[in-house]
Amino acid sequence: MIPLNHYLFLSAVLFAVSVIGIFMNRKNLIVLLMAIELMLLAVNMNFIAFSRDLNDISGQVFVFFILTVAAAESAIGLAILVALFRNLRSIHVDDLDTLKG
Amino acid sequence: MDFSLLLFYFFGAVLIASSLLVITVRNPVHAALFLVLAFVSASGLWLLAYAEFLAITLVLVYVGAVMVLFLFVVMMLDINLERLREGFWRNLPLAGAVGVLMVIEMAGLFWRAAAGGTVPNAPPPDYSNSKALGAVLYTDYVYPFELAAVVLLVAIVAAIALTLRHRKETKYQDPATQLSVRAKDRLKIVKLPSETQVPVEPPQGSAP
Amino acid sequence: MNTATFSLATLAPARPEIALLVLASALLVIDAFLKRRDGVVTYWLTLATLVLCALLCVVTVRHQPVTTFGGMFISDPLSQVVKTIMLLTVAGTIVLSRSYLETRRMLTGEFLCLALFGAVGMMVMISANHFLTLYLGLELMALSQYAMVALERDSAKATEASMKYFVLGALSSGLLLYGLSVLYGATGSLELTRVAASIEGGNANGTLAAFGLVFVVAGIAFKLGAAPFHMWIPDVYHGAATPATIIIGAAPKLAAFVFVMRLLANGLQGMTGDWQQMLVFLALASMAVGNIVAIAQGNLKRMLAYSTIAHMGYLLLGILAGNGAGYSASLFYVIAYAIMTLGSFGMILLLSRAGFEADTLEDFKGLNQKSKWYAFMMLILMFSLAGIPPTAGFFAKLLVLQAALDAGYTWLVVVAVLLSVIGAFYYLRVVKLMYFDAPTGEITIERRMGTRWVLSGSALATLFFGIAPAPLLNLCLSAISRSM
Amino acid sequence: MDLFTLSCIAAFAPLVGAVLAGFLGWKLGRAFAHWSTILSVAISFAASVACFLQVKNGASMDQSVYTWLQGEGWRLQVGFLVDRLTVTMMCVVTFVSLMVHIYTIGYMADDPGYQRFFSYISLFTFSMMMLVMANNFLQLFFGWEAVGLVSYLLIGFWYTRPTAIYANLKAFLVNRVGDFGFLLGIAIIFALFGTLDYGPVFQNAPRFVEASVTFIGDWPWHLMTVVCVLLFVGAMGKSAQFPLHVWLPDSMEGPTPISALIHAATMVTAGIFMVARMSPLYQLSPAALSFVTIIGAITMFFMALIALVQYDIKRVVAYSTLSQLGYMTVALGAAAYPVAIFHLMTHAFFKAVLFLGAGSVIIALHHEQDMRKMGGLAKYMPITYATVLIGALANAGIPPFAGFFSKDSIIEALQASTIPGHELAYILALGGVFVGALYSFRLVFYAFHGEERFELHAHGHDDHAHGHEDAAHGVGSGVEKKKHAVEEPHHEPMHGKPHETPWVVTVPLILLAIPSVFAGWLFIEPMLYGGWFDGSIAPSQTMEKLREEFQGPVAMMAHAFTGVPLYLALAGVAVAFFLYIVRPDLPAVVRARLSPLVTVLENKYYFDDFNDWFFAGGARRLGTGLWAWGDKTIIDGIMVNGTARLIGWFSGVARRMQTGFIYHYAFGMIFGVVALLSFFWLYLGRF
Amino acid sequence: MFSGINLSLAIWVPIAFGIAVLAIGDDRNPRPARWTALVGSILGFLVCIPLWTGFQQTADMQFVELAPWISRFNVSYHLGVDGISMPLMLLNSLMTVLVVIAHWEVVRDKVSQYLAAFLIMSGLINGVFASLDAILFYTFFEAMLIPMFLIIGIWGGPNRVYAAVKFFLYTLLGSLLMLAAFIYLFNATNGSFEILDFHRVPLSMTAQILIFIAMFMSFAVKVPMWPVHTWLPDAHVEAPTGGSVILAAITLKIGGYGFLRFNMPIAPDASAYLSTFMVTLSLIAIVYIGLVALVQGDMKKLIAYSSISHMGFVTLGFFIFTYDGLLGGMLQMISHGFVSAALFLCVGVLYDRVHSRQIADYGGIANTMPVFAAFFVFFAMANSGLPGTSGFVGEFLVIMGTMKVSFWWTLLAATTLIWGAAYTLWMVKRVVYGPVANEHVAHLKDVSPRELAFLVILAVAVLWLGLYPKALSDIMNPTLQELLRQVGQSKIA
Repeated sequence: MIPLNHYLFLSAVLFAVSVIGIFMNRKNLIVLLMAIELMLLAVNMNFIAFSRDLNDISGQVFVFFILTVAAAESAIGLAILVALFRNLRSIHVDDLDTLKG
Repeated sequence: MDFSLLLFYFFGAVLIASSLLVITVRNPVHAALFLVLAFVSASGLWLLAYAEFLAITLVLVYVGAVMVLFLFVVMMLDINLERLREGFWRNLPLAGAVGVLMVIEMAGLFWRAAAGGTVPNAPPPDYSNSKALGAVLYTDYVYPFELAAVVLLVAIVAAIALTLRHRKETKYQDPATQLSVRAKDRLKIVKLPSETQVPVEPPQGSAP
Repeated sequence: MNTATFSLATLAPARPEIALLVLASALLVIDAFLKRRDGVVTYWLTLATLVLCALLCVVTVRHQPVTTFGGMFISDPLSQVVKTIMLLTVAGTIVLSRSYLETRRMLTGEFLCLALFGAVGMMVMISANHFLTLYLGLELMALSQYAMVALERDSAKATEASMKYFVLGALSSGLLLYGLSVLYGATGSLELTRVAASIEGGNANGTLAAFGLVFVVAGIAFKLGAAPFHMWIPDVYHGAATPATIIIGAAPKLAAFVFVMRLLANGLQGMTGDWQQMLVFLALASMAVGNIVAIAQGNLKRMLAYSTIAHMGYLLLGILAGNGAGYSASLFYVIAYAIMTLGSFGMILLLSRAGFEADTLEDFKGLNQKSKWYAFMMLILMFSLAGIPPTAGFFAKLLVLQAALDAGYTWLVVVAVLLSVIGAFYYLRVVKLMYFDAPTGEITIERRMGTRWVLSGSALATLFFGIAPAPLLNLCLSAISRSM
Repeated sequence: MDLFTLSCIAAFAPLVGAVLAGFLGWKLGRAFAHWSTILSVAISFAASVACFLQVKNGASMDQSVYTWLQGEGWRLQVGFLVDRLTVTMMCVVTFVSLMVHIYTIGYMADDPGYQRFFSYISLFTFSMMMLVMANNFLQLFFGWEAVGLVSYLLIGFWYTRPTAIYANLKAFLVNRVGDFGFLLGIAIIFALFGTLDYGPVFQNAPRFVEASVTFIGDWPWHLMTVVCVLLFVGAMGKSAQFPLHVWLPDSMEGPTPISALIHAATMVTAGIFMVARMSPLYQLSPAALSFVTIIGAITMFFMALIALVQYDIKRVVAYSTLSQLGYMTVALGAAAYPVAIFHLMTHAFFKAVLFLGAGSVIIALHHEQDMRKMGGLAKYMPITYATVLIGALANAGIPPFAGFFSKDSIIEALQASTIPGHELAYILALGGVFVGALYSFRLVFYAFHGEERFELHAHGHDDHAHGHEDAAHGVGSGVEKKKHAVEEPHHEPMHGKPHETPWVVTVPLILLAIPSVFAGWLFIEPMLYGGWFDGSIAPSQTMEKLREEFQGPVAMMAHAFTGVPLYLALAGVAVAFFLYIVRPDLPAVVRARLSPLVTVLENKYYFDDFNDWFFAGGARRLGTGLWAWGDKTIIDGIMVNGTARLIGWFSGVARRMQTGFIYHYAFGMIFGVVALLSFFWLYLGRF
Repeated sequence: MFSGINLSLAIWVPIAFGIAVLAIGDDRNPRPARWTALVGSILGFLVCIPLWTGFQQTADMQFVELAPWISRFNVSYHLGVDGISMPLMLLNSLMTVLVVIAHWEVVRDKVSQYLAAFLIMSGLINGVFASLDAILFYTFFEAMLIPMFLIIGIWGGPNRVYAAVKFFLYTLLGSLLMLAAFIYLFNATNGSFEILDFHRVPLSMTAQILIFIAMFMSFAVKVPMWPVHTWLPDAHVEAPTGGSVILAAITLKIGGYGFLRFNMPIAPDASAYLSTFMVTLSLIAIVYIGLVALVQGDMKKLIAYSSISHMGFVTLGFFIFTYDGLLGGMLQMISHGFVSAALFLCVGVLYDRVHSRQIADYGGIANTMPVFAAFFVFFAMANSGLPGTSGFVGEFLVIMGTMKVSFWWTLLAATTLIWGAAYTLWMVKRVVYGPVANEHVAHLKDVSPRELAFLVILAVAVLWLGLYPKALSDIMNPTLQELLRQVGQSKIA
């Protein structure tokens, strides 16, 4: 059987990877969105691990909702991306720098 | 060590590796595919944790829907792949340092904090994860459930509002207007007065 | 668990939310079938909806706290007070923005409905008693806001702002969720009251809890806009169309405050010692960054954005006192702040016209010569933001400082005071431009009465609450004392 | 009438006059101005005489008029002390003042500021009365500064003359330096006695004879000495003692009546009066007395020397005044206070005569003051000549003129005194006698004898004419004033011969000459040896000695022929006669011979240059330095604007952190999280 | 009449009229605004008269008004005056009248706002002096900045913005620290903002010193004491005449008043402990600033610096802890109110004609403006502390008091006799005397009746105070003795 901390360790690493992905990514906004998905995946991993450990279903319910919201989020994110692309003809992260200072 | 642990390590390795590739590969399409892989292996891990329903949902919803959406967008926007790699490694040192520090702190913490946690024994064989979820979802969690619906509604509204364009050049017919048309809309009888000589007034205030 | 069907009685506490949700959805449909596309009908209906829900909230202000939906939803004086003010703020925002939106063809059903759904989200947040509802409400609010920012589709600035907002917002909710998950693991529950109980009872994993707390605080700080989680604020405030800016800037701060109350003051009461120290760090950073960087801004919206960051720092001063007095002080502060934001951004709408954004400081030059009255209104607002009596801003500052000092953070208070002197400088600059300088461009005052009334109303309200703060203060005190 | 009422009348009548002349004069015209003031001063004089008679019959008064200010345990009042010393001064002051008032009618006849002038001199009389009649230090200080103010206004009376307004500023500031010390003295007295009334102070003073204070380290200072010296610093300012004498010569820029009234007869003697008044204190401090002696001695002799090289007739008299003040001071120093007052009185008369005589000459020559442009006036203006001659004789100390008695008494007092430093004073005094005689008769011979050096021109009377006609316009009409102000001083060539001045000028001369002759003879016995000042001036053994030696005025004159001073005086006269009548060419030779000494004297020992450079210039340089460096550079530049600039710079830097790149923002957030984590982990050791 | 609400009237009548003036304000036709303002200011002065006539000569607060304001924090609308504050209120109301008279033909730009600013400020200042509740005090204290800021900034000279902002931030810095001190005291008195409770509450030495410094920051800036004085010359030079008058005559007094009302009674031990420090600053102000004033080429700057130097006497008098010193300081404040106001008005009179404040642009105005010259010389003499004028009384008493403490302090303080005379009369020499300097001066017109009016009023006041100061000291006596008693006893619990 798999001890809890294995899951937690895994999710921690996954979380870190996704975060690094977010702030080291200077290229593609889409990949940014993907990194966010990864982050949520790590969170879910936590919830599931805990819910198993606590033997409590509510954690899994939470995951269920996170999945829902994440779907909605990515929908809106991509919509914004499209709108942005129409204006900038680019989804290059470095091009989003008209607002600064 | 037992088999499940072995599986755990396998899926875990795949998960980490694919997630790393997601954030590093050049081509967004590949990234999306690696993300799919990551999700799949994650669902495997969830199965190991007795969360069958969510594991299935993950594959269905994500791999089936979200990732497709991603790919669709990637395809739709013609992105020039040349610029996409510049300066990824530029600020690696600092960022990497922070990232690593984060990993150490979080992982290290978990390793110690949750260590020796009693490994729960497997649920009884007649246990159905989906049943359990379903039981609470529409009773105790009806309120969040409704909210989730609203969230999705907002997502729909937003997505449409942001992306739908009424192109003026495209011609389309609107049945409603076609039905509600009246004769007077088609034919207008205008009454013209007979021609009369109007005295030409001197232009006033026509100063340059 | 019992699958007992709930009677309508159990829905009673959620009356306003349900009403708003139903009406909003209805409005969505109605708007779709309206002949005229200028959205005026929808505009009035939206206002009606908001006011109606505000009334529904007001009637229950004095009730005892009640929970429903299996303890996920709580309706207590605090929530009802804040909801009322929040809804009115949103209504005010919409009235202010009307002609601005019209001239830019943005007064559409989508915008208004998204505003309403955002309001629903805030209400859910405010009344949440459960990690899950907190999260859902937050997301509901956030998603509609992302959309509203981006709704000015043809503006590169707006879409860029929205993209930034979205990515960072997602990141922050990721952090928050991660924290929640860890807390869940540490306490074994998602419901705030039980979480609190298990922490109090000491049968929670303290280490994990503290660890989760860090992430939760990070998420909260983002929503409030406290440094170093503040960086989205200037860009988004600047990039978004001014009405959207107000929608993001005014009402959500109220919701975010209650959010903080629920999480820290209710749920994590037992860990007050821990989060106090974190909030000290955040407060200090926010006051410093906000006040200092604001000086260098030439764009009023950016300047106000930075001032927001600073104000959130002062708001935290009250919260980190960790007692009822402090909480009520912060509540007073956030309410005053919402009103001031409404007014100060409203000035931009007042001076804007078709094809002209009055959002740089230069645009306010010599306003006094054009219109004594509105210059005076702006003067009140600026001095209120700077915390000069007799304005609400002064009492807000006074109260939070008092709370912090009472909690023994003397040095922090002194630093806060010194920083607010720096802060006064850039507010003074606006006054200087309006009164001491001669107008450069031509200044037009928005002709619509709604805009003028809401603007003057908010300015005069700050003045009124500065001269007679007692009623509002008592309201805050009782709300907190009867909800905590 | 009781003494109180009389003294009030004496004091306040001039004030009324001044107010009337000042506020209504420009409306009601010249006659009103001079009549109102002259009348008021006459009343004051009469009241003074009445007081004199009552006091002579043993009455005396120390009564307060009203309470000025009251604190816990103390009460500052305005009040009058009328005793023999006071009445003496009152009579002298009001008498001379009255004379000057009358004289002014003539002297200022063609001046546009006529009314202003009268109101000023009446105001002066009032201030002087307040000074001499004070029964407490506060009021004394009030009068002290008030006379200073009026002298400031009067020196600068012709305010369009740069020299005049320079002189009056200088006078006021130098006096302020003196008052600075004076006020400190008063403050110490207040701190010691808790009151400022003379009575208690003088009573309790002996308690502090032994008292001493330490200012620097533990060096003990005799308390009374400190007090007396500080008070005397005030006297040095007012009575123009070295080194605060510098203002008096310049003050001759004022109209001549002022020079007579203020800078010869009355105001400058205020210091002498004050010290005499404070004699109970000075008696307690021999050290202070010898300080007084030495200062006086220096002034007495060295200022007299300067008089020798002056050509401006008024300045000669001015320096002689300085020297005479020196005599009074040494008399004080020798603890012969009555003698000082006696000399003060006689000097008031004969110096007034000299000044008014000089003034009369100046009128006759139409405001020509340079003696080199005079000479041989004796036959044109006999009255003036006679009076000036009397004044000169008195000044030189030739018996039986008033000056002789007072001056001789001073010299004897110096002999008799035991105060350290009296030997020096004695020698210098003898020198002073010679020099005094010399410069007085130099003046007489230069101005009234010898060839006539004034240039003769035709002269129209127009000037006088419109001088009068614009009297109608009065002070109010600025333009008129300006026209005149610019014309001042009149330098019209004169017509025909100089002629005797009108009666308003000569009458006062005569009236003042009479006491210059007889005052000494008549008053020496009662004033000095009749115990007149007992009770108002502290007794001293010097006075005892003098009283033993004195056998009446006649004997004194007889005895004079056996003493040195008289012969020195005669020698002075003789030398003057030889140099300026017999051999008028010699002075030039002498000057050439002694050129270094002469230059020093002509530059007044370089005092003015030093003061201008060191004090005035120094203060200005210091001020500029403090302003430029202290205020502008350090406080404003570095502290205030520096902070502002720093914040601005910091803000500029900080805003550059807002790069606009999402990944930086995200990094910021993550950094925050990591920071918090590390804080918890490492600092709090929570995990 | 109005017994019981005198103070409220003194505060709110001017403010009400100020708002009225704003309301009827019309820049094209300022006459109604002007007359309303005049009526308002005179009424404002009249309602202050009962304070003087009905004043009992006791130490305790009088005309007290008490109404709850923010009951939750025991903040109350608590008014009352004693011998310290009442004369200052009268002074303030009188000055407002003069300012309104003085502006008449001079200010032409935004007249209604100008007058309203002054009236409102007058009311607020009365509030500052009358309030017995710390928060009420602070509210008035800060609110007062706003009109002053506008006055300097709108009607000021070329460098007005810098001056206004400097003035505002300087004062704000100080006052915010004071606010922190108030809050601390609120907690220390467990829940009271009553100033009189502050007086009673025992405090540790450390606390006292911190509180003292916090409040010192606030009041020292207002006084202003060296080295936080540099805002004053700028503000004065840039402010319009009326602004300078109020600034010099009243707002500086608030600093001195604050020391008496807050620092000394609340932190007596700290005051004693820091007295040497305070005295040192005061002496620096007297000597250093005296010298600086000497070299000013701008009349207003010169008077501003002389104000700093004179206020140095006030603080000196306060912090030697002798009765004479206290009384002297108070009298000096009142007198300086009259004298500096008069001098600034005089400069204003000249400025309105020649539009220059530079001494170099004048000379010999006595030739063309004899009456004015007479007044100018008179006030100059008062400024240099001539006996018989009000300027003398304060300085004299302070010197008397200081001598009881230290000879050398007295010596330094007394040098002001020399500095004061030097810088004032030197200016007089260059401005008033001498031949007519230039065409401007040649065509000067003498004072108009309007100008004569306020000059005469001030001259009378100066003489009255100089010849019979007892009238004032009788009012202040009990209060000051009580204050001295309070300061005498330690508060260290």
